Parts: sequence; structure tokens; C-alpha cells
Amino acid sequence: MTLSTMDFYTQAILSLAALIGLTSFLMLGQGRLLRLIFIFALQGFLLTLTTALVAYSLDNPHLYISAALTLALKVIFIPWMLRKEVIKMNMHRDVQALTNKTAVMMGGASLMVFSYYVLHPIVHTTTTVMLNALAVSLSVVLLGMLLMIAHRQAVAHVVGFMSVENGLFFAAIVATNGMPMVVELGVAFDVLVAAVLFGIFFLHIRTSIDSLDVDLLNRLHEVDK
Amino acid sequence: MIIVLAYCAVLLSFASGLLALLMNQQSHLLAANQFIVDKYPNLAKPLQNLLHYSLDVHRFPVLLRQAVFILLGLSGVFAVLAGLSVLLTQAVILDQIPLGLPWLPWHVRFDALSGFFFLMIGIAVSAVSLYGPSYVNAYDERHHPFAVLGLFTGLFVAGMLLVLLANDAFMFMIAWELMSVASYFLVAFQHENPANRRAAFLYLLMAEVGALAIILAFGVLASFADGFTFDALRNAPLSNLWASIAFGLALLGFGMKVGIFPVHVWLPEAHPVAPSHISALMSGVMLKVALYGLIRFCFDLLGNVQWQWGVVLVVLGTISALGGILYAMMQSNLKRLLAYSSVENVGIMIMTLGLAMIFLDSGFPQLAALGFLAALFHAFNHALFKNLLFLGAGILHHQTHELNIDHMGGLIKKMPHTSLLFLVGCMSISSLPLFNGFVSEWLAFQTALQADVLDNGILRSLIPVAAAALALTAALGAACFVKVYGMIFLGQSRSHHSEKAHEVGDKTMLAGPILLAVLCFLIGVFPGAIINLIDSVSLQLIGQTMPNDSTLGWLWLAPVSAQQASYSPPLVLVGVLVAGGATFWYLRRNPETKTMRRSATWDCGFGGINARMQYNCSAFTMPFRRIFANVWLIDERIDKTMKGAMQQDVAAVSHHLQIEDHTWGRLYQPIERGVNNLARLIGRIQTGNIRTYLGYSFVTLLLMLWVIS
Amino acid sequence: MNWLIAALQTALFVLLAPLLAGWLKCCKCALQNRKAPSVLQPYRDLLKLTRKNPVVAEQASWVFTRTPYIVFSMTVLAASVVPLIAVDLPTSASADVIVMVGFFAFARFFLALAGLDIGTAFGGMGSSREMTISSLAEPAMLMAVFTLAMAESTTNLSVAISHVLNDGLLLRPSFLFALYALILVAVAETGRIPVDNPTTHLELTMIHEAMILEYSGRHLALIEWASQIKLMLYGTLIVNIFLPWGIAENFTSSALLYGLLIIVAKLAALAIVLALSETLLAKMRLFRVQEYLSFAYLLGLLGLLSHIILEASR
Amino acid sequence: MIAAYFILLIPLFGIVFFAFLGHSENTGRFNVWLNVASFIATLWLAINVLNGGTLLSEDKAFLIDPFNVYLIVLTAFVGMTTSVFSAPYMAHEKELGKLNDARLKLYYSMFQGFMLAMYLVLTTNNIGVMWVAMEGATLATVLLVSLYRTPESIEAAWKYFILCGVGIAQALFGTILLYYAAVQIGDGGDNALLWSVLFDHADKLNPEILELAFVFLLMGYGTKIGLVPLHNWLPDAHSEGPTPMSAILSGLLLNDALYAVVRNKMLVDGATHSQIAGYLMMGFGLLSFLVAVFFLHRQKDIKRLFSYSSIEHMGLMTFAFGIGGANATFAALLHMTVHSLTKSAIFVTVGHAAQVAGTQSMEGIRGLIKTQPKIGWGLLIGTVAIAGFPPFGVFTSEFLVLLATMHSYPWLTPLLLLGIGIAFAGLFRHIQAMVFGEKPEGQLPVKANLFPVMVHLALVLWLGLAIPGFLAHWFSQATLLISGSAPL
Repeated sequence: MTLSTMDFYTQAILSLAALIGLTSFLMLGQGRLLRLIFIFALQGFLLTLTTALVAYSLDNPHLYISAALTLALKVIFIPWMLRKEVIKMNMHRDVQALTNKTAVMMGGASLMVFSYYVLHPIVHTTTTVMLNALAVSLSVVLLGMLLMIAHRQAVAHVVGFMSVENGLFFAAIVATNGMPMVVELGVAFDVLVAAVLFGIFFLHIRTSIDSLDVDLLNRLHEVDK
Repeated sequence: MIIVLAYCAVLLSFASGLLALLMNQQSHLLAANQFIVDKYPNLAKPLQNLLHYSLDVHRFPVLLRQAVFILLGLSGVFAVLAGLSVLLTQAVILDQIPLGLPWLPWHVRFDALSGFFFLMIGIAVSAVSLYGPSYVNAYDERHHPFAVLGLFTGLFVAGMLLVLLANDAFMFMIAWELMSVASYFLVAFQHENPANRRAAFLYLLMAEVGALAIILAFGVLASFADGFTFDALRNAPLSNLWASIAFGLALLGFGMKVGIFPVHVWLPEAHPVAPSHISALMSGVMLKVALYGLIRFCFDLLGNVQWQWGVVLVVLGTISALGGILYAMMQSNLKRLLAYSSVENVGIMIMTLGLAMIFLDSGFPQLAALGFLAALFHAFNHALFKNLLFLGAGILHHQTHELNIDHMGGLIKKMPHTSLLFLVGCMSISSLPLFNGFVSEWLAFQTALQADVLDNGILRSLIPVAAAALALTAALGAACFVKVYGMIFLGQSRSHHSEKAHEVGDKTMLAGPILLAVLCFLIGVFPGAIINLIDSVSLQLIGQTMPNDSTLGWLWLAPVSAQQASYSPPLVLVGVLVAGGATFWYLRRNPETKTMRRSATWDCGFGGINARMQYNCSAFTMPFRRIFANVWLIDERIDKTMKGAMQQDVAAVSHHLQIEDHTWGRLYQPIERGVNNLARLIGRIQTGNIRTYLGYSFVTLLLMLWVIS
Repeated sequence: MNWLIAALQTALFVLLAPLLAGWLKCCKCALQNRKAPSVLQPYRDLLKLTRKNPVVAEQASWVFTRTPYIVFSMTVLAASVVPLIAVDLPTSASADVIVMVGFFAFARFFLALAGLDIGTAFGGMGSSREMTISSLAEPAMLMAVFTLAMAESTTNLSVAISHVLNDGLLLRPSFLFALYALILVAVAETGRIPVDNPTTHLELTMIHEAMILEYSGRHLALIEWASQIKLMLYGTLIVNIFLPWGIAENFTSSALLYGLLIIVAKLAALAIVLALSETLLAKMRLFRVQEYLSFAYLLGLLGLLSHIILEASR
Repeated sequence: MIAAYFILLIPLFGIVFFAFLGHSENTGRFNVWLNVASFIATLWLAINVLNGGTLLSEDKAFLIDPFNVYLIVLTAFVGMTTSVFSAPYMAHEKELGKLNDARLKLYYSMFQGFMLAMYLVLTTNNIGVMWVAMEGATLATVLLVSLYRTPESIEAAWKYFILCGVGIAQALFGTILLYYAAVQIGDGGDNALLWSVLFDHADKLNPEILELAFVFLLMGYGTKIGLVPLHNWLPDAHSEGPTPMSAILSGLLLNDALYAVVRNKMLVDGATHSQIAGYLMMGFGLLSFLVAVFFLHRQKDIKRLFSYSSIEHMGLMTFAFGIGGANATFAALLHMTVHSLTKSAIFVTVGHAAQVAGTQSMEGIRGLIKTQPKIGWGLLIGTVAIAGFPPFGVFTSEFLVLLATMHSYPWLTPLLLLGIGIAFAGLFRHIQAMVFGEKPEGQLPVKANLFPVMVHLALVLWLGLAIPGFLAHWFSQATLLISGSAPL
């Protein structure tokens, strides 16, 4: 099946998937926190677009609610909160150089391939769009985790965490046309609470170690020093 | 009916434990009493008086202690009755108790083998409960609460009895562990002392490892059978390999409790630190319960014993016997010494059991029955005399506040009764004729001497060598107990404490040891009674009894045939009495020379013999230390403090001697180090850095995805 | 009847024992160019001692004063199970050879306790050494005895000896080893040179004597007598097990008389051999005794193995 | 079914009530009463199930079957006893100046929040809601971990939050995949996430997708179970939070996470007809078990010690569920019960012990039996129970697991035994030193309510000696449901 034989909807979804994957890559390689947050907001926006598109094409009203929630939370509230935090901590000028940027990027690329490899067994039972959507969302999840591993800033961890959620949402929406409403609402609620909690934690961590570098949170360990 | 007796024994020991818990509840009891009096004012006056009397502040603890021990003693009596009646009737009683797993109630089986061990435990427990009340009086209630002691003693005894009743693997393990855990608390009873805590830990650890091995052994059987009942396990169709694996596991598990070398190390640590009457039970009967387990597992559950197992047992038994007595010899702590001597005696039992296996597999069931008899008889005897000796050690500790043999001496005059009882114990354990220890050892020798009938040349030469080692063990045992008795009771007092010691005030404390001592002697002279009982055990288990074709019956002991060997303790006793009496009468017939003149001990003319000139423990055993030097890790130093201008005059000399067990350095410390090192290595995975942790999740996820696809 | 003869034989055993000691001393003196006391001197010594008032150390307890009786009666009992002039004794059945070893152990146990009872260094030294040597000698002895017991498949001495008689003259290699082992053990157990020197009173070398240093009067007499019986008993064991010919197999008076003559002759000859060896050999250091005894053990083991491998292999 | 709504409404009311009413001296007591009420409601539910069998609510939102009914009762029970313990404990912490009224308000409110989440996880029939509730449990407790606001507690809470958050996100992915598989067979819409529906059609689901889904679900919920190497948050969170929370985390949260895994495993097994899910669980379980026992040896903090012990036991249960036969499943169900009872009892005594000594460091805790015998004995007996000595119930389940392993995978048994032995040594080498010996200077008893401990241990003892008929029936039913065959 070639691209030209697909309908517009499929083409759009695939493009959006590619874009979302791209944003994940961009985040992974990003050293500046403010830019990272911006890209994250962009990813959230792409997700909103996707949701809206699916809602439109399937004429499924409750997905509009979902899109609205995503817009509010992922594009506006969380980036705003993070940005405020970064500016308050005066970190927006810092450039956090990744210790081994090339390796991380190469790793990210191989993760993408790996995602396809993992999903290969189900290729015969599914359509291309589903497969691609799942693969992209899996790689977004994995890239999000890689982002958390590679970055030392707590803010980056939150971004990574939320980007993992984005990946999940993408899968939920594209592959399954949205979860049941009660679940959607629950997940959204959880994300909201999580976001609030992150805010509280930034405060605590700052008062505790006077920094947001998670590498400094290392009192509890089992290693003989 | 008989099973009711057995249940009574178990329940009474539980009850004694629970009763002990009332020790701290005096105020509640008083309140309850008040309540009863108020509620039923017309209650019988005598009952009211009784309640009032017994709840008196000062009287209550004493009465309660006595009541607890009376219950325990009753449990012992019931155990004896149950054991005797099942042995005499030869019945096999099956029952079920609605406890345990939903599809597996506790199965109970009471047969001759259990009955015999019931008898053993019953006697020991009765003796201990006669002895107990005055012994525990010495404990300060605030530091060593009786509630704890009494509770766990009751549970301990109940556990032992339940092990004997168990007829499924699950109940067996529960009872087994109940026994272990309860005795752990007893070992840890005087926990102020760090050494005691260490001993308790070691004990529990080894008990746990042993129990796991036993579970695994049952597991091997169970995986071939359907279900965990012994009936099912008995019918498990095992290949020889799996049977041998099960045997090896059972040997490890039960061997840890029995105290086979080299897994004996907990024994000399744990036995000395428990209160003496508990040590008596642990050494005297708990080890026997483990022996029961081994017998039950090998002869009953596995069924087809193989002679190779017998060889393993013979070798291990011989090593334990020799090692045990050699280590015992070097100890100066009385209870430690007794504990090591338990290792020795257990070694003898195991060895004889091994002989029984060899004969059984080689097609000589009658000889197997003989070996079996020797093993069980020795177990019985050991229960008696080791109990006696531990109780004696308790009395000594009670009176002198010492357990170090080197700090005693000359007690024979101060404690005449105790010394006599202890002497009986020492003679029995040294296997001197006329006492019970000798009979079982004689039977063991007789078994070993039948090796001639075997076809296998290696076995035929191995067994006599083991027998000779047994002879060496016996001789060393005698030397060891000469040392014990001589250092404790004879000579001059070696310390202040022993100088001030006096006989126990409360004679009931001697009642327990007297019971045991009388039994030691009676069984030594009339072994036939017990042998007949054991015969019914071997009839059930091996299907053969010992032939007793001698003409005079109970007077003679002829294990194989009268032509081959015989022993008649009653006649020997008569002979001794005649010979001794005649000389005694003859030499003292003249009233003029009958009197003895007392004079000062010959001091070579230097004057002033004092207690420090006597031989002490380490001096007594010095020749052995030189001869068997490699058996121990000996650290012997003589430090001299010099004085004078040129530092040439000796101001003081001190002798320092430490004897250590080889097994520690060779076996246990490497394991401990290994675990600690491994733990340190594994500890490194928890770095404290959250990114590392995320990395773990990430890698795990990738790995799993890779695995799945 | 049998019991009577057994009792008589035991009495004979007990009574003859001092004579053997006297004879041994005679032989030794003759070999060493000394003037010997009368052969009956041990009897005189014993009689004299029994008439004396014993002196007992103040420290001594009942263990000390009762031990001589125990030692003596145990030794007599041991003597009663060994066929001296006749086999088929009922007493042999009441206690076999292992029990006999047990009797000795019993006696030794009390003797060692008595040594410790007074609380002197000598007593302790003696007890310690005695127990050391005996605990090494006992397995060696049992090894030798086991060879016999397995070869004749009995531990009953009477039965064993009659089996040997019935077998006729068989050259058993196992018996040679066992004999040698038994001789070595006998020397050690009876406290003869080269293991111990019964005539010494030099503290550092004493073993047996150190234990009984405090004894006097009738107590000493009993202990001395007991050790003489023990000597004779080992001698009898050696000659009667390995050279049983001449021993009475039935209870006719002629056979018994013949048996008596033969055993006296055999023991006298054995005493000469012993005296010779005592003259020729020097006493060993205490800590070489274990080598001596382990040699005896090894011989016993070889005897047993040669029985199993050479004589009874199937 | 009304009972189920009550069970959910009572804690919901509790959250609101505590959050808005503020803290007073009676809050602790009121918390107890709320939990008692929940417990009574669960008993009511249990009786309904006992009489009527499996209950499915009209809208199919709630499902109560033998597998979860006993967990619901257990959850309510442990919650109740822990609240009994927590009232004087938290009051004492306040006296010590570690906490203020505002934090106590948060504490009680979140306590109820956590209970709500737990009940929801157990009662819901919708695996999506199950996920939401599980995440909710994390969110409710994360602030409790950092309740003391010490640098360590904040660090622990952050790790807990991030690691569990990331973990649980993976579970969501797994859930989505499940949903995807359900949608594929044309069963879309709201019903497609209902467990009962999925279970009925399990064999039609696409096995490849389900395998994949299970990997994510296991990773996700496994993080919450504390499976090595995803366990790193667990000891930190347990040791730094207030002790009552450690008790309910260990006693309830871990169980419920495992419950979630097993529920999902049942679906996967139905679809794949292979042992793949079982093998994964066995591998994880065994690894966790073996690694945790070594950690026990190196601990200095008493609560960390027991949290590693929790990992060990969760590993064992996971392993047992992984084996999957009737005996192993029965054993695992029983182990869930006895472990949570015992472990929460231990945490209660641990909390008091730490208050007696004034420190959580084991070097500072000495001579408990001399200072306060009840606490000392409670801790000692609890440890004896958790170490798997009979006649306590932990032994029963471990015994069955061992035999089941012996039956199916004999070569794994030595590993298990080794682990049990090393675990025992690791626990006792620390415990003995704490309970025995002379008491340190100036150590004084504290006000403690050890009623929960006694009740828990008595129950564990009872379960070890005999399993009551109705419980055995539930276990057997659940075993039948999970493994497809009833125990012998």
C-alpha cells in the first residue's frame, strides 16, 4: 500500500505522527530548558491537532473534550508552570551540555527502528496507519524515557514524563480512536494532579538542595562509600 | 484410647505453657477473683479460701511455677503411658486433626517408632519437671520472666511430641519448626550476654537451613507422589538417583539437628547457654527427635534403603563420634563439654544406624534389626544419662555459680548426693559395664563384628575399622569423663565459689536426677526390658526382630546367638558383689587394722600443698593435645612478664590456651564472607541516582520487548 | 558343676597371679645378674600389707578408699571370664571379651579418679597419662580381638578357644599380626617396659605408680594384687588364644590337672620372654608411646584385613 | 452491590471531610471510625458474595469475585488496624514537633484518598479505571512520603513519583494495547475495557498484541510491586514516610499492584495459551526475591530492612503466580494475605520501636524487650512469622510454593531455598540485636497501641494452623479462576 492510495485522513495522521516523533527527537537533543519546554508545548499542540482531527473524521464528540483537555493541560498549563519555574530558578541561561550527544541521538534513532521491530509481529493483523501510529507512540514513550535518563534537570524530567504521556495519548487516539470517556477523564485528572504535585515538589526540592539537579538527590543508596 | 493419652500429653504441655503466661497477670486474676466472689457470694467457702490463698502476692509466683511444672510433668507421664501402651500393643493408630490446609488436614499416626520416642521424651520431661521448680526459682522475675521460660518450654515439648505424631509432611514441618523456634527462644532466654545471642542466632539459622533441606527432601518425594501425606510419600515411585538425593537432603536437614559433623557447630554454642533443664531436654531428647526424623524418613518413607547410604552414615557417624569426643575433651565449660559429647553419642547412633542400613540392603534383615536396636537403645540411654548430666550441671551451676570446670573441685564432700548422681551419669556415658551406656555400645560392637557375613570386601574391612574407631571413642570418652568428674568433685577446691558450695537445700531438685540415675543403673543391669520394646519397633519398620535364643531369657543378652556372644549383666552384678563383698569383709575383719589413719597428704617434704598445684583441665588433657594436635586449632601461649635490671627474672607467667573448631574457618566463615561480599556487590546496583534507576527500567523494558518479539 | 569349676578356676587364677609376678622378677634378676628374692615374695608382701593399718590423706574422699575394692573385684571378674585350664566356662558366657575390656575400663576409671582425689600433682599426672595410654591401647586391643572374633565368629572366649582347638594347626597370617598386636598392647596395659616401669618412683617417668602413690596398707595390697592378676590375665590370653593346645576340653580331673600343668609351663615360658625383653629394651619417652601403640593398632588392622582378604574372601 | 458503593463513598467522604474540616485532636479517632465503617461495609459485601457468588454491577462497572473479595476485606482490615495504630503514633510525632496541624490534615485526608484508590483498584471491572486508580494511589501517597519535609524524605518522594509515574505510564500503554486488541475484534466502545467482557472473549484476542501489552503492564504494575530492577523507589519511600503509611504501602499497595498484574495475566493467558506471561513473572519474581535477600544484610535503617523484605516476598508471590499451577496459585493468594497482615503488623511495631529509641537507625535500637516487652516481643514474633517459621501462615504459603516449584521446576528450588535461608539470616542478624540485650541508658517506653499487632499475628497464626472454610473456598474459587484448576 503506497501513500498515494490513502485517503487524506490517513495521510494527515501519518504526517502528524512523523511530526510528533520529530519533536521527541528535538527534545532529546535540546540543551536549553526554555526551548525544551517550547518544543514540548509544540508536541502537545500536535497531539491536540491529532485528537481534533480524529474527532472530526470520526465525528466523535467526546474526543473534542479530550482535545480541549490536552490543549489546556499540555500546551498551556504545564509549559507555563515549567517556564515560570525555570525563570524563577534563573536557569534559562544555562546550557546543559549532554555528555554524549551523538551517542544519545544515535540511540534515539535506533529506538525508532527498534519500535518497528517490536511491532513487527502484529503487522499482518493491522493496517499501516495503526502500525505506524503504534510504532511512533512507542518510540515517543521510549524517547521520553531516554530524555529523562540523559538530562539532569528536574524540569527536563517533568518534560520527559509528560512526553511519555503524550506518546500514550497518541496511541490511544490514533490506534483505538480514544479510550472510554471515564478513562480519559481519569487520566486527565491524574495528569492534572501530577502537574500540581510537580509544582509542589519543585518547591520542596529547591528548599532542600537549593537546585533542581536530580543528581544531587543521592542520599539514599546502598553503595559502600 | 491410646491416642487419647498421646493427645493428652501434647495438650498438657501446651497447657503448661499457657499457664505460665499468667505469671504477669496477677492483678487481673485478683480482679477476676473479686468478681467471682461478688457474683457468687454463696460459692463454696473452701474454694474461695483456696483462690484467696493461692493469689497471695508472695505465694502466687511459687505456686504458679509449681503448677506449670506439674502440668509439664503430667504431660511427661502421659507420654510415657502412651508410648508404653503403643509399644506393648503393637498398634498402629491413625487419626486426623482438622487443622492445616483445607485439602490436607493434619494426619496423625502413632506407631511403635513414635511410641518409643514418646517414652523417651516422657521420661526426660518427667525428670525435668521434678527438677524444674526449684531450679527456676533462682531467676529474677524482672530480668528473666518465667512467663517466657514456661511458655516456650511448653511449646517446645509439645512441638517435639507433635513431630512424633505427624503423618504428613506439612504437619511434620510445622511441629518441627515449632520445636526449633520454641527452643530458640529458650536458648535466647538469658539474652543479656552477647555470646548467648550469637549462639541463639546461629542455632536458629542452622535450624532454618536444616528445615529447608527437610522440606526439599519431602518435596522430592512429593513430586513423585500425589499429596503430602506420609502414606502417599511412602508409595512414591522413586528412581535410585532421586531416592539418593532425597536421602542426602534429609541427612543434611536432620543431621543439622542431630549434630553430625561438620554441621554440629550450633550444638556446643546453643546448649550451654540455655537454662540447664532446657539444655537437658535439647541435648537429651531434641536430638533424638531429629534422629526419629531420619529413621522415619529413611526406613519408613524411602523404604528401600541402599547400602551406599549406610556407608555414608557409618563414615559420618564415626567422624562425629571421634571429633565430638576429642572436642569435648578440650572444653573447660561443663555444658559445652556435654554438648560436644552429645555430638559423639549421636555419632555412635548414626554409625550404628548406618550399619543397619548396610545389613538391610545386603539381605540380612536380622542383623539390620540388631543394628537398629543398638542405635535406638543408645539413643534411649543417651537421653537418660545426658539428661542426668545436664541436670547435674544445672545443680552445680545453681550452687557454685560456675560452669567452668577449672573453678570447681572438691565438691564430693560438700555435695555428696549430687556427686553420687553425677558419678552414675559419668559412668554411664563412659560406657562402663553394669550401666546402660555399656549395653548399647556392646550391641554396636556386636553389630559391627557381624560384618563378616557381607560379600563386599570393602564393607567388610570398613566396618571393623569403624568399630575400632568406636573403641577409641569409648576410651577417649572415659578419659574425658574422668577429667570431668575428677576436676569437679575430687581434689581440692579450685575457687572461692566451690569452697563455699553446699548441697542443694530443696531435695525435690534431686528427685529428677535420682529418677534418671536409677533408670541408668536398672537398664544397665536389666536391658532386656527396653530391648523387647525396641524389638516391636524394628518389627514394624524392618519386619524382623532380634533373636533371643538364649536359655535363661531375661537374664541373658545374646543378640545373634548364645554361641557367638552373650552378656549377662545381672550375673556380672552378682559377681562384682561377691568378689567385692568378700574382699571387703575379709580385709576388714580385724578390728585393729580396720580403722584408717588420716594424715596430711604427702607433699615431697616441701610443704604447703595448695589447690593450684593440682592438675587442671588443660594439664590433664595435655597428652591428648599433643597426640592429636591436628584435630584442633590450638592457640597456646605462655606469656612471661620479666622484671629486674636486665629483664631476666620472671615476675609472672600466664598460660593462655584456646581451642577452636576447624569447621569454622574451613566451612562457615567462607560462607559468611561470601554472602557479605555478594551483598556488597549487589548493593552497588542501588546507586542513589534516579537517572540510573530510570536507566534500569528503560533497559529492562527494551530487553523484555526484545525477548517477546 | 560347671559353675563350681569356673569359680575354682577363678580362685586359682587369683591365687596364682602373685606367683607369676614373683617368677617374672626372678627371671629378670637372673638376667640382670642380681640376687633374686624368693618366688613367693609377692605373697609375703601382700600379706604384710593387709595386716597394716592404712594411712589415708586428709583430702581423700570415699572414692579413694573404695577404689581398691572396685579395682580388685573388677579384675577378678575379668579373670573369671578367661579360660585358664579349661574351656566351656559358664562365666565366659556371662561376659564376653568386649565386656572383659569393659571391666578393665571400669577399674581404670576408678583408679584414675582415685589419683585425682587427693589433689596432688602426681595423682593428676598419673591419671592423665594412664587415661591417655589406655585410650590408645584399647582400640588396638579390640582390633586384635576383632581379628579373633571374626575368624572364629564369636566374642565368647571359651567358644573362640575351642574353635581354635578344633581348627587344628592352621597358619593364619591374621593371627600372627593379632598376636603381635596383643603382645604390644599387653605390655602397655600392664605397665611394663618399654611403656612404663613398675619399679620406678621417679616422678617424671611414673605412670601407673603415680596414681597409686598415696595408697598404703590393704588398699595398696589390693591394687598390687589386681595388677598382678591383670598381668597374668594378659599372659593367659596370649598363650591360650594363640597356642591353646593342652587346655582341658572336658571336666575330668586328669584333663584339668594336665591343663594346669600346661598353662603353668606356658606362662612360665612367656614370663621368661617378657623378662628378656624388659632387660633388653629401654623405657620410651611418654610421647613416643603413641607411636608404639599406633603400631600395635596398625598390626591389629593388618591382621583384620589379612583375615578378610586372604582367609575369608569369597 | 450497594455495599461496594458504600465502600467507595466512605473514603471519598473522608477525603473531603478531612481536607475541609481541618485538624483537631479527634481527627485520628474519626479516621478510625471511618475505616471501621469501611470494614463493616466490606464485610457486608463479603457476606453478599459468600451467599450469592460473583457479583457484577448492573452497568458492569464493578466486579466482585472470589479473587478480589478477600483482598477487599483484607484491605479494609489492614486499613482499619493501621488507622488504630496511626492515631496515637501521629499524635506522638506531633508532640515531638515533627509535624504540624496542616500536615496532619493532609495526612488524614490522603490516608482516605489512598484507601479510596485501593478500593477502586479492587472493585472496578474496567482495567482503564484500574489504571487510573493505581496512578491515583501513587499521587495520594507521594505527598505522604515527603510529609516530614526532610531532605531525605523529599528525595524519596521525588524518586517514588518519577519512577512510579514512568512505570505506570507503561502500564497505560499496555492497557491501550489491550484496548486496541479488543477493538480489533469489533468489541469497541465502553465495554471493550471491561475485564469481564475481555475475559469472556480472551481467546479471540490477538495473542501477539497481548504479549506485547503484557510486557508493558508487567513493567508498569511491576514497578509498583517493587520488582527488581524496578524496585528502587520502594525502600526509599517506605523508610522516609510516616510509619503507618509504610504499613499500608507494604501491606496493601504492593498487593493491589500484583492483583492488577494477575488480572491482566488472566486475559493474556486466555489469549496466548502459552506460558510466556508466566515465564516473565517467574523471572522477575525470582530475580527480585534473590536480589532482595542480599540487600537485607546490608541495612542500617529498620524500615528499609523491612521494605526489602517486602520486595522479597512480593518477588516470591510473583514467582508463584508465574508458575501458575493450582498449588502455586493457591499459595500465592494465601501469601498475599499473610504477608500483608504480617508486614503491616511489623511496621506498626517498627514505628513504635523507632519512637522508643528515638531513631530509625538499627544501631540505636537496642534492648527493646527490656524497655518495652510488648514492642520487643511483637517485633520478634512478627519477624519470626515473616521469616517463614511455622506455625505462622507465611510458612504455609512458602511451603506450598516450594513444593509447587519442586513439582514443576525442580532445578529452581535450590535457589528459592538459598534465598529463604539468606533472607532469614539477614533479618535475624539485625532483629536479634535490637530486641535482645540490655537497654541503653535513658530509653523509656512510649504510649503504644499494640492491639493491631496482636490481632494481625493471631490471624496469621490462625491461617497457619487452619484456613477457615469460607476463605479456603474463596481461595479455591480464585485459584480455579486464575489457574484453571482447583488445588488438590
